[in-house]
Amino acid sequence: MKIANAIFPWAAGLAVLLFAVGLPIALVTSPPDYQQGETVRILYLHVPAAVMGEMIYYAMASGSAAYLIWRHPMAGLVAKASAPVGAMFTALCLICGMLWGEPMWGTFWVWDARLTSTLIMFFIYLGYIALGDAFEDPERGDRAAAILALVGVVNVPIIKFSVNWWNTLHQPASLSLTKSNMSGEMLLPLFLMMGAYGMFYVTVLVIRVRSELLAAKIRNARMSQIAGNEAAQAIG
Amino acid sequence: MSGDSFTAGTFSGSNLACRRGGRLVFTGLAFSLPAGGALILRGANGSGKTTLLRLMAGLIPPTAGHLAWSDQPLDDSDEHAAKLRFVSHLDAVKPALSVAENLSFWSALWSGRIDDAATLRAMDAFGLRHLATFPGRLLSAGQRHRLALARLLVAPAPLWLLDEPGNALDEASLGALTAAIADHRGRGGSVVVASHGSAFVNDGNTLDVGTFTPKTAVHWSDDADEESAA
Amino acid sequence: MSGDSFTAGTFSGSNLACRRGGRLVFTGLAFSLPAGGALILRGANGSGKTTLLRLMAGLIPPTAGHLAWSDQPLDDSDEHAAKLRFVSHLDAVKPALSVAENLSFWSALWSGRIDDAATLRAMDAFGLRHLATFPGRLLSAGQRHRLALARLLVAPAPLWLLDEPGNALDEASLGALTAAIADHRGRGGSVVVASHGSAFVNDGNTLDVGTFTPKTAVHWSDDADEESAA
Amino acid sequence: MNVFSTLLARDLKLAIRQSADSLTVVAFFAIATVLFPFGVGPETNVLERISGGVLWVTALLAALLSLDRIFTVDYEDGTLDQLVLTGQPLSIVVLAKITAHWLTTGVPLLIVSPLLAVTLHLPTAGYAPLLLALLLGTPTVSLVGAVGAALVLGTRRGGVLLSLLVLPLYIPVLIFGAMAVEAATTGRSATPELLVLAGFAVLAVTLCPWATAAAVRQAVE
Amino acid sequence: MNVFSTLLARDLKLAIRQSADSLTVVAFFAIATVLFPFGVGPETNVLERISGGVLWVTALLAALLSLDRIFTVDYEDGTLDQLVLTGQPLSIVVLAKITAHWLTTGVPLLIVSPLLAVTLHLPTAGYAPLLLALLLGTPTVSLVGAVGAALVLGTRRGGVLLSLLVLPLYIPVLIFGAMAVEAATTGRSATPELLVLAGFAVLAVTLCPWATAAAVRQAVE
Ligand code: HEM
Ligand SMILES: Nc1ncnc2c1ncn2[C@@H]1O[C@H](COP(=O)(O)OP(=O)(O)OP(=O)(O)O)[C@@H](O)[C@H]1O
Ligand SMILES: Nc1ncnc2c1ncn2[C@@H]1O[C@H](COP(=O)(O)OP(=O)(O)OP(=O)(O)O)[C@@H](O)[C@H]1O
Ligand SMILES: [Mg+2]
Ligand SMILES: [Mg+2]
Repeated sequence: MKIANAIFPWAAGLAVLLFAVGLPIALVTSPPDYQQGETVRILYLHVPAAVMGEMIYYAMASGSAAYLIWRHPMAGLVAKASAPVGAMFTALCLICGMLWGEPMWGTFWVWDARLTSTLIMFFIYLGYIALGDAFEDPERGDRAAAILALVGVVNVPIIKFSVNWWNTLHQPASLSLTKSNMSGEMLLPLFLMMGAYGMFYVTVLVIRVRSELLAAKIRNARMSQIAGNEAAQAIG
Repeated sequence: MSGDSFTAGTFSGSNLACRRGGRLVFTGLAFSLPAGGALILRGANGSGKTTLLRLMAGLIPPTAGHLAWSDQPLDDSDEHAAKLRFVSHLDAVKPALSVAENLSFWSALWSGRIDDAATLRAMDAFGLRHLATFPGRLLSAGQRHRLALARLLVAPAPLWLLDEPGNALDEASLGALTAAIADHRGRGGSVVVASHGSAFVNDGNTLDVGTFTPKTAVHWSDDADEESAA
Repeated sequence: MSGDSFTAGTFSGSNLACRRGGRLVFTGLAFSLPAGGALILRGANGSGKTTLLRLMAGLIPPTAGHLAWSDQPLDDSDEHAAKLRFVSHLDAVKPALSVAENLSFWSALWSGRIDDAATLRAMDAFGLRHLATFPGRLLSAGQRHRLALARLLVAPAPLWLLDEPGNALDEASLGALTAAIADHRGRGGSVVVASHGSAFVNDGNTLDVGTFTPKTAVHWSDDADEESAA
Repeated sequence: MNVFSTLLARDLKLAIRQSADSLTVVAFFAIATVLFPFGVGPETNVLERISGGVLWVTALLAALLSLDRIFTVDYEDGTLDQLVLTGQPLSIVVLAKITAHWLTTGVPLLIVSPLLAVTLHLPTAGYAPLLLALLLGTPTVSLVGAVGAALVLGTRRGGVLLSLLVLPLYIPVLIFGAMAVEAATTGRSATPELLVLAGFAVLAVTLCPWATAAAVRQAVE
Repeated sequence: MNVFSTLLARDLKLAIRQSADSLTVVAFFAIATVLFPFGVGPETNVLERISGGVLWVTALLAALLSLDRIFTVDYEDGTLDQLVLTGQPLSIVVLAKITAHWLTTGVPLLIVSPLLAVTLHLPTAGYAPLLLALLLGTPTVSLVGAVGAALVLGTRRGGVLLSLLVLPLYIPVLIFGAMAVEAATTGRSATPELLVLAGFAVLAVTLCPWATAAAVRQAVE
């Protein structure tokens, strides 16, 4: 917690700074693409979100493993606090992708391998969050969700492999992404946004872990108080 | 059953603490139960008797402290489980199986063989013989609870953990329970009973779980933070 | 609550028979319970106490015989229901609602208005005041049962039907229950208690349900089962 | 404060406290819908052709899964005994519970359906009739489902038995609901189908509460 | 008599006594499949095209609905506590229960699937691969499902949450199962798909019992 407290202002500051610099570059000053025109700017929101969604999933699974194996409470807390952020990035990737798809492909959605696995990952995130919330006893929710995260992490590569196979056999129309080589001017905003998202994640993580700790504290204090009353009553 | 006696040694726990739903139910609790002994758990509603029994069964890991058999700390929970029988509020009676089938399933599972004699003896002990072919779903509250108690007798185990075993029992069944416990202790078995009323044992140590409940709100320091999150 | 008293008259049943799962549980049973009276149901496990209480509540229609209020046979079951409170083995406690919310829901449903004073009085009577904001899911077995009993006091009704109300209660709560019953009877209310142990009433008539069980062997047969399926 | 509003308020309060329940119904709807492209392949023209039907079928299945929520918990914890003993007409009591079910299940399904329609490439003309048909059809689904949910109380595995009882009863709603979408996407007016759905709803609201009350009464017997 | 066979025998005996349970799963499979012609219309060529996929999706949903049977009843009546306390490896205990589930759910689904395939006009070449794929795929469905079923023990409304957890995990089985049928009906060999399904089954049988045991242990805690 002390380390987290130390990092927090830096992470928050960097997140604000990177967004402040990155967003204008990405959305205004970067050059339009010769094929995709102005809509290429969605890329700067879309691609980092996709990367973050996936990275956070693995962070969550590692945290869960540490929590289950060593019963390390902080690791469990980090995993739990990561999930909504990861789900949010995945949702952002999906939304940007869909909004981009309309001008590029003429439809909001195609059953392309990458899109599809992102969608499934989003569902796995939702399952993790829902399971964690479903128990009367918050500790049980944490443990159950941790087991699910590990089962899920074994499945993610299997799902990717399956969806790819499915996709290559079905040869979905001529809608595949145009892999234009990224020019230098595109890489800069991309990296800026990547960094901004990363710092945003760290910042939110610290806030969420803190509030979880506070909630546990309040819960415990209230319970202990009630337990005290109960004991006093039993004696009196 | 018959004449065999147990040699499991003393079951003890030291410095036990248990946290449920984020609060400490009890802390610093210790007990020691010799072969042939009885331990009676007392305490107001919510003081943690059921919690302690589940902890003794190895279902809940203690937040602090440890259990031991003859001073050997418990490490293999399966080995511990094989030494005990646990009768909880839940009767684990299958509505679709008859009384006899319910019992012989557990007998086969625990002893590894089909032992009809043991099943019959267990039914006799709790006055269930005439209900042998009755399906579980037709039993009244007390009959169902008697069936759960009869499970204690289908395959021997040295340690009995009983949570309010007298609930819903009529006069005759209370007597049967007392007799079964006395017989079990006579053969070197030990028993832990959580009960508000009669404890069904002639002599035995009483443990008031309520006295181990933390009395006041815990003081929170920054260092305590991480621990409390668990 | 406060000072109001009841004028519901005598609750009686005559020649009652009840068939469950294809077999006659009891037959030819009669009782009479005057205002302010108490009836204690006794009988071995499976003799039909729970069945009789549900029949008295109007949940099970009698196979023969009928119930009456002041000799007026019961015809409108809703009208009858409004006159009674039933506490069964099942506590009807909502895990997601707090103790106070659980009580005030029933208070609103029965009395048609929000009556915080009654809810508070009910919690006080069963030592639940300090648990008022506690969610139902965190209660222990005994605390949950106390909450079910507190429901008796949130809105007045002349007839209380209690099925083993002492289950899982600690010393203090048993006293509270006895006091609540005495107070209720003092105001002209009547009570039926099924219990194997203490009946929580100073005086009252005892009805041994077991004596009304048909004498034929209690053997379960396939025929009986088929009937029950019908 | 009458029985209806007291009970409706409590059920809604419980649903909000346990909001995961409503969310999981929606999640089931979403996932079951998404399964179809994996099963039948991603070709847009095939998906477009079956989108209305698939959405209706999965919405019905999702609603079906949530039906046991209406009574099962109350039955198991003894609340239903107490509700039968309120001394008020039981049909009003059950109508309050059905209304709560519709508000916490039917309405959320309605809200997410356009999103799922996008992934199945539903033609644009189909959106309005889809929403209207769901708006008129889901109350019937809750009402008819409640009868089934009450009938299976106390049976061992209510869930699957329940599907067996109510799915056949849902077929008329399914037919007219899917046809309303198809009508619109093929250029016809969907009004006749929508009127029939409205008729079903009126019929259901007059009959189902009585049937449900009778079923509940025998369940607590 | 070891733990595995004792428990398997008991679970099968219970399933036979309560044979309605298995029948209702099969009935759900049948009804959900039959709903599709009502939803998408009766045209043979459309149905033929989607038949393999629809059968797989509805089989998965039917299996899904039966999953809570593996542990829920035992959990609620206290049997699961006792099973954890047998003193035998918990993974063997759960494997016995999973095997019983597969025998009483997967196998009946397998048996009726050809019948339902007829109603959806599945091309003749698709029958053998459909059966083989179901034979290889349903064990994975039971194994993976058991993990989910154990995880949701003690949650308020397990059923829908369970679908949210396991349906995404079923997608690989669905993909290869449906593609095996499609391969055969379009003249390709279904062998690669069937081999992958067999691989999934092997992987599941080695990993899932452990995960399930861990989940059960924390459920009784
Ligand atoms: C809902 C729809 C979409 C989803 C879920 C989606 C998902 C993804 C994912 C997961 C990545 C991989 C990021 C990485 O790990 O490298 C990605 C990258 C990318 N996406 Fe999308 N995408 C969608 C729509 C689109 C559209 C419409 C376009 C534009 C035509 C597009 C263009 C790109 C590009 C250019 C990249 C980076 C290239 C690369 O790293 O290979 N995406 N998207
Ligand atoms: N799963 C749980 N989650 C959160 N709190 C729990 C849980 N189980 C028990 N508790 C809490 O632990 C305390 C002890 O409960 P326990 O059931 O052990 O009491 P008890 O002594 O058996 O009471 P009773 O006499 O009423 O049976 C209670 O205050 C209860 O709120
Ligand atoms: N739903 C039912 N179906 C079939 N038989 C039933 C049903 N309910 C009760 N019985 C039978 O009716 C008889 C009386 O049961 P009841 O529960 O009323 O007994 P009780 O006197 O309350 O017993 P206990 O003291 O054990 O609570 C029992 O033999 C039981 O088998
Ligand atoms: Mg207890
Ligand atoms: Mg009884």
